[in-house]
Amino acid sequence: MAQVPLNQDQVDRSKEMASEIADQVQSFIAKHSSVSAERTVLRLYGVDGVDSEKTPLPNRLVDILREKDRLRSGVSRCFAAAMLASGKEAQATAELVVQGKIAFGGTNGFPRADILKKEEELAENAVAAIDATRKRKREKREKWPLPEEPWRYIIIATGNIYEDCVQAESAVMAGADMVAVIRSTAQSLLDYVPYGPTTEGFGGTFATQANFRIMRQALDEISEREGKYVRLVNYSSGLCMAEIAACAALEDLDVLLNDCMYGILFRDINMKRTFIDQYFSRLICSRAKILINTGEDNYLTTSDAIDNAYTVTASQLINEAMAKKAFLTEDLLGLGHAFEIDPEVENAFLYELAHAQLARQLFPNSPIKYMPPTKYKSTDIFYSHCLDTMFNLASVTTGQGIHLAGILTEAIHTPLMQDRYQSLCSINYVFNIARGLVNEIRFKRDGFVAKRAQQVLDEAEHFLKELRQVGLMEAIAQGKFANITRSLDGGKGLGGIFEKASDYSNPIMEKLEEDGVIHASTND
Amino acid sequence: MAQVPLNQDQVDRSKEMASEIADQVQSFIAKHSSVSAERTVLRLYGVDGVDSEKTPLPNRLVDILREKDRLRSGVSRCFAAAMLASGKEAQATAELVVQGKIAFGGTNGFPRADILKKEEELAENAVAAIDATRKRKREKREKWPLPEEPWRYIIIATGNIYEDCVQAESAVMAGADMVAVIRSTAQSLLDYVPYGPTTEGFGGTFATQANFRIMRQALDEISEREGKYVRLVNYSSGLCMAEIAACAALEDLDVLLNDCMYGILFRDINMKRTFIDQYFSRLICSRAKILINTGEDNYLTTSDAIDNAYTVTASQLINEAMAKKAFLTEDLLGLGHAFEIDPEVENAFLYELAHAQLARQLFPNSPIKYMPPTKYKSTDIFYSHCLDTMFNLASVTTGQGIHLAGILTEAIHTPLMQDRYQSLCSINYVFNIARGLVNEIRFKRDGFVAKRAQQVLDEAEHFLKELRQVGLMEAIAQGKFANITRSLDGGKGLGGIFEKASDYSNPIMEKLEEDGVIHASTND
Amino acid sequence: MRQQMIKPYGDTLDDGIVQLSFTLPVENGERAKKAAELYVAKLNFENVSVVHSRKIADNFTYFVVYGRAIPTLDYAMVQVDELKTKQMNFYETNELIRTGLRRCISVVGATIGSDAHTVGIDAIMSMKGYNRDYGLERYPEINTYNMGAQVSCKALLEKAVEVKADAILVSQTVTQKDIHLRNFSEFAELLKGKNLRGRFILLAGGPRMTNDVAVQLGYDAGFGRGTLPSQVASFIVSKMLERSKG
Amino acid sequence: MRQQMIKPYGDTLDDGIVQLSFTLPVENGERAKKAAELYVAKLNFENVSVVHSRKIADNFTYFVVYGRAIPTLDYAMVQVDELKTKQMNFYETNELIRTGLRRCISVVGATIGSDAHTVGIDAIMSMKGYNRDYGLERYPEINTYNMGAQVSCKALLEKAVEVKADAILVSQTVTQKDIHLRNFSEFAELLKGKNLRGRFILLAGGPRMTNDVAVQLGYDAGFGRGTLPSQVASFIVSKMLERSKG
Ligand code: B12
Ligand code: B12
Ligand SMILES: Cc1ncc(COP(=O)(O)O)c(C=O)c1O
Ligand SMILES: Cc1ncc(COP(=O)(O)O)c(C=O)c1O
Repeated sequence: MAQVPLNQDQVDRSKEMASEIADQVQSFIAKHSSVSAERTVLRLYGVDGVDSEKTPLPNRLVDILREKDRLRSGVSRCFAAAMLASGKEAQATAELVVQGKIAFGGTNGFPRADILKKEEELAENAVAAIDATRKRKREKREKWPLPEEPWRYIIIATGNIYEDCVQAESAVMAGADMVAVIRSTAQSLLDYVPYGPTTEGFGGTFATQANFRIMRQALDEISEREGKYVRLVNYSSGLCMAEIAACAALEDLDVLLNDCMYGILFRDINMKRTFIDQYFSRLICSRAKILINTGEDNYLTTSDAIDNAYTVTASQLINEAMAKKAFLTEDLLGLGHAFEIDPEVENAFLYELAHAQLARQLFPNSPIKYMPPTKYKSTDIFYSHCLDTMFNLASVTTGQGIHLAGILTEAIHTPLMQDRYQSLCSINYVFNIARGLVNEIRFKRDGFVAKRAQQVLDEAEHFLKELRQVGLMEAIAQGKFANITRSLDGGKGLGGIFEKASDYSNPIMEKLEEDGVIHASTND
Repeated sequence: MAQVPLNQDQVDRSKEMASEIADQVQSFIAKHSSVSAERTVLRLYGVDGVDSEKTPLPNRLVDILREKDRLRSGVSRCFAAAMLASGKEAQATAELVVQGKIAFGGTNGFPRADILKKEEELAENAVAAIDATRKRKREKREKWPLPEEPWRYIIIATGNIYEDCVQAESAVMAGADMVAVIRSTAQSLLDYVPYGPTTEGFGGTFATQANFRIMRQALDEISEREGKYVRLVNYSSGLCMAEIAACAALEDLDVLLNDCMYGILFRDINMKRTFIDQYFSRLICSRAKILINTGEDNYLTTSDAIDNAYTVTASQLINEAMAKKAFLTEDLLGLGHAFEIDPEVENAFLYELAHAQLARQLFPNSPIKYMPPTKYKSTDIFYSHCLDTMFNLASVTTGQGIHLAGILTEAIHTPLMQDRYQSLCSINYVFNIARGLVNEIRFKRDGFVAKRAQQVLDEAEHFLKELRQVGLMEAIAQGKFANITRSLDGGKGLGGIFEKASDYSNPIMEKLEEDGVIHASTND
Repeated sequence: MRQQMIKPYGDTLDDGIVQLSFTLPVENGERAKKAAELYVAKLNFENVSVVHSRKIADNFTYFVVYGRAIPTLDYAMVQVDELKTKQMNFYETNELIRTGLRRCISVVGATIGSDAHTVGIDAIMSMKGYNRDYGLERYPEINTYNMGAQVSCKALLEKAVEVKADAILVSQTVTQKDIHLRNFSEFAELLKGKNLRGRFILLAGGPRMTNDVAVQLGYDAGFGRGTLPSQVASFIVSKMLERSKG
Repeated sequence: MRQQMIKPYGDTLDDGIVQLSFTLPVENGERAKKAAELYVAKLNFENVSVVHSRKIADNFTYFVVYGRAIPTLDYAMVQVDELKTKQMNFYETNELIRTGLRRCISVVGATIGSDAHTVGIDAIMSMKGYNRDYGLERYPEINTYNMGAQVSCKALLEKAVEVKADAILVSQTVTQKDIHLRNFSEFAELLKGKNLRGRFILLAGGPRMTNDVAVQLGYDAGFGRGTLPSQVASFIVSKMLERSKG
């Protein structure tokens, strides 16, 4: 396989620095929780559904505790008590609470020991449920061989979940290995998870547990027909990272977009909130063996892809470090980057190869997620189709893991069914005629590609040094990432975080941390 | 520059064999001439125009001599005598002959010496005219820098020469460096050169001297505007190879499609006729410094591009050898090949790279002509556009000289103006982003590409051995080329050849042979 | 019969979305874009968006446009005369000739007119065939005479008569200015003129050919892009049996 | 005014050739192809050739079609209200503000609604600007307030009032289901409702925006793909002078 010479010490040094940077953040995370983290606990305990105002019950319950200022101890213990009081299932209990039929916020008069026992039991069931999804997925995957990398990843975004199923079927017929249902614009800014099947959305379809289920079922049928397991992807970024992770786990999703900084930088979500939530969401992903995709590609859509290449590398290293703190194994890290260099730049393709090669070599065990050209897509769809074709070549030639299909109408509208078909035709064509190229060519020593890869790594290392010094949060506040400035206490969702009280309890998190990494075969 | 290891001895051996094969044919050529060769002499002496039946005067005159069975001595001497008789210019003389106003076929009563002197004078003027075009072209070219290779070559085929000019302008605006006006179907089977500007044709526009002039003029204007010299291409293959070469030379054309076997194999023209005509036509091209393009690509459109790759190589070697016999220098040899491998073949792109690399390295001083995918073009224009994009990459990555633009509608219709624009967008994009790749990558030693190139060369060498043994003409008769069988005395135009009489005279040919190679800078 | 109204589908049923590209003989600019929009509206579109416009020559502008087509079509009313003969393979066909016709059949083929494309007719007639489907030449029960390209109608007919052909295969690839239609008809007319039409099974083929059109031109059938030799063989044999019976 | 009838150009004047691609909710086959042909005929085409058809989902077929468009358009009748203000550069504009308006001007901008795209508005307002053309922030005579994306109409207006903005820049990138039009109008309505419309120069922008549409929506001007900051600055200043005069 074509390689650029990288100095392993420098690589190790950089990873070490990234890990130290993550440690600093982790110590903050450990002391805090958020409303959505607590809602996640309720969901995993079995609370779902909405009230007459369409407010999800998990939100209602957490809000009750907040008003009573009892949230700092976590929702788990009070809810366990309430269940003892109701003598009913979680869902029924939640409804009674909302109806005000039972007290919520204290021990409901039960001895501490009983409540702890109940919590214990709830947590075990919750974790069992997550383990169950992992096993179901493994069985399904084992029925069929793993697709050859790069995996062809297609996005669906009609806004209507049923229409999405039709499009997904079409995409899989044309060769897609993974299907992502893009969310409606700004769902990431909602401080709750919408409920039920939805048929209206802008630029995407709402991420709801019901929609997850509907699409997963559709894909299972297609999988049977096409004789290959099709992976389902959705997005956990935003104000509900952990909750969506929970819903996704329960519905056997395979992949979640999940970045430790995307929400901060690109959705102006408060950084404390994001760091707290991403941790719990990633704990769930690692237990459910949900592969995460990070969003480094976004740096390049907003700022220059050559000047800011190093931010991508640095962010990948930080995402990796933080993911490991949440026990995610390397095979579950779809670290992101993109083919976004201005096509007017001479030898732009050589830059792209250098960047792609660097990502590939820095994370040899991770399925790198490669994003297609978007920013320089033209409304001349024929020209844009050429950009994607070259992107497809760059991907297969540098052995990327997850290949997002570039769409010829990128600069115009969200993909039509035929746009996706045309895109996959190009991918299938290029992958087939150039599969062997990766093992056939060598990059010239001290050639353009080698030099460029080294330069980016140097810049990234230098940047990490800086970050370690000022600390990640402060660095973001100073606008060090893609010159986007986010203050420590600015952005959305700050109000939703709190410092854990001494008696704080979240037995699910405890259990996940206690068990740590779940060792198993890659495709489990 | 990326290279595959080639054994120079083997290369020399193969070129030596090709030259021996050419010698055999050359000895046949030396003894023969054809009606079109004789008409060429008349054209260069200044005879043009048509009679009331639209029959060109050169045809009328040659036919007169044929009927009188006086052609075997060549047309030159009789025509010189006729001119002495008329005391007029060549054109006026020809008209008088046709009107039967002066005798044609003998000495017209003039002493041999006077006639020889007249011939001498006519030949000198003829050659001077050819030298003049060479000089005119050099001056034009020197005004502007040579375009970077590969040169972007576009075909025009509206059928209407004036419409062609509009399309040519558009193509040049989009970046074309060379413009070819494709001929109407089956012009190559006409035993005369049509006359005057034409506005009707099928699949192309008739090649007439007037059309040459109209397009050359249009391109000169565009050249001025775009600040670059645009090369004009036409086709000399067929029953009038030498005549068209003469017309092309007189109108300052830069390139002619001119292959020593294309007419035989792909137009079923008699092989003797073809060999005779191609020689004289190439003598004219070398004197006028008209770059020739050969048609090896056609083997691949009619038979499998992997199995028959060696025929391409063998034919290139033979075309080179025969061209050198006509004093064409290597810089004037646009030897052909094509990107025609079935895209369903795994690693088809690696095969293409190997074939392109071989052609490039076998003829380091010649501007290899690379033809785009055509046979496997789909009527799905979006898919076809991807094939062309990869072809563009193969071309720039292996440093080809002349790059024919692939057209996304290849499988549908002759190109629309917008088809050509879209094609050039892809070329410009790929050439710009991947220019440096050729110097950046290395092919693995004993890798797929290297092995494949060696295999094709071996097969070609073996094939040449065979050809040398049986002789080229016999080999063609046995269907050794792309299993197309053409008998020695079959095909069109056999009737038009004759053995030269002892007193045969063609002072133009003599002079061109005498002077041999015209040494000058590449771009002259 | 129940109606079945259809419209183009972009990403929602009946959204009518269609992609267009074309060139207008005007200079690029706001007015040119407006012209493109109005023109596409004349083509029965609404929500026309001219997403791209670019000068490609003096006074010529290239456009990429998306629009929502307004008309609906009743699919229930759409009929084609598809050629319906059961598809047999190499062995079945030869067997049927032996048992059904009890004699070898002979087939003549050519590309007529100035069209020099032989790959198509060769694909049907040569040993090699097409897409791993044997050509007629390989059929033991079929004698083939492939005359190649640029054959005159007269020559083709003479040959057919000479070898007592059962079927004549005519190929046309060049379609510019509908020359293929003219050539196909010319040959059909020639047969009629000589009262020989009845004697042969007459097939037309080429990348732009459809059975529909061929039948209109007076041929027994037409075959387009991707035709397999076995389809042609099956048709000829079934047709011959049909005739021998009726 | 002399007529100027135009038609699409393929490779001959008025040949009318247009390329289309679309999907129909039917199974691929001869009948599907016929349906595509008939449908395109309903779109005012003749010589329709369905060159490609391919199944892309159960009951969905993708087509590539060429046809000759029948209608002609009189280009002489095509009018657009192009925005006509003389384009000034960075220096000219600043100079004109100093000499003409004799005070700094202030501009507020935002992407409203749930649209999170800021690159467009940033390209106009930020220091960096777009395509080597300085953004408004760099103009010494202009105070800019870029509120970023996902800003509510209310918040934007409040800011404009607070900073006594002379001009308000509204950006919209997401156009699905015409949400951008709804957002643009919502803001325009809000201004009218509060009788504040007269107080500001109101500009709309985004990749799908045209001056035509913006004016219809009640904005002073609209700017589309590829707009340069200097164009926007020139417009604002000229407009202000115009108002101060008249
Ligand atoms: C190969 C080729 C050539 C070769 C032909 C070699 C040869 N011996 O045939 C060469 C290089 C010589 C050539 C030359 C020209 N070509 Co050409 N050529 C092609 C090409 C690339 C492929 C055609 C082909 O072989 N297809 C493969 C065969 C197997 O498919 P097929 O022909 O459709 O045949 C199948 C079916 O149609 C059916 N079928 C066909 N015939 C018949 C008959 C019967 C009875 C039946 C039952 C079935 C049947 O069965 C076959 C198997 O499925 C096409 C572009 C393309 N990709 O289609 C251009 C193309 C056909 N050529 C074209 C042109 C214009 C020319 C030239 C005129 C250009 C020029 N001026 O130089 C010349 C001159 C030829 C002439 N005088 O007619 C145009 C035609 C445009 C049009 N629609 O009118 C095309 C479309 C390219 C283009 N876009 O410009 N060409
Ligand atoms: C970059 C980008 C993003 C970035 C945005 C980062 C950021 N901070 O802005 C990220 C990755 C975050 C993103 C996210 C999404 N995006 Co987005 N994105 C793009 C992309 C690739 C480029 C847009 C861009 O930056 N263009 C460059 C700028 C400079 O051009 P511009 O916006 O046209 O601005 C110029 C002019 O319009 C004008 N202008 C613009 N505004 C204004 C205002 C005024 C007053 C004036 C005078 C002028 C002016 O001046 C500018 C300079 O010339 C486009 C695809 C494309 N190539 O166009 C998709 C695209 C716009 N995105 C799209 C979608 C759907 C989304 C998502 C909703 C998808 C999803 N569900 O995840 C999300 C969510 C965003 C949300 N909630 O709204 C769609 C929109 C489809 C549609 N037509 O409705 C597009 C077209 C991609 C696609 N084909 O699906 N996106
Ligand atoms: C990490 C990550 N999360 C989420 C998204 C989707 O955006 P939104 O937050 O609007 O759903 C993206 C897309 O760019 C992403 O990269
Ligand atoms: C050498 C050569 N001559 C001529 C032609 C053009 O064909 P025609 O002889 O029909 O003009 C070609 C095109 O393939 C060619 O390769």
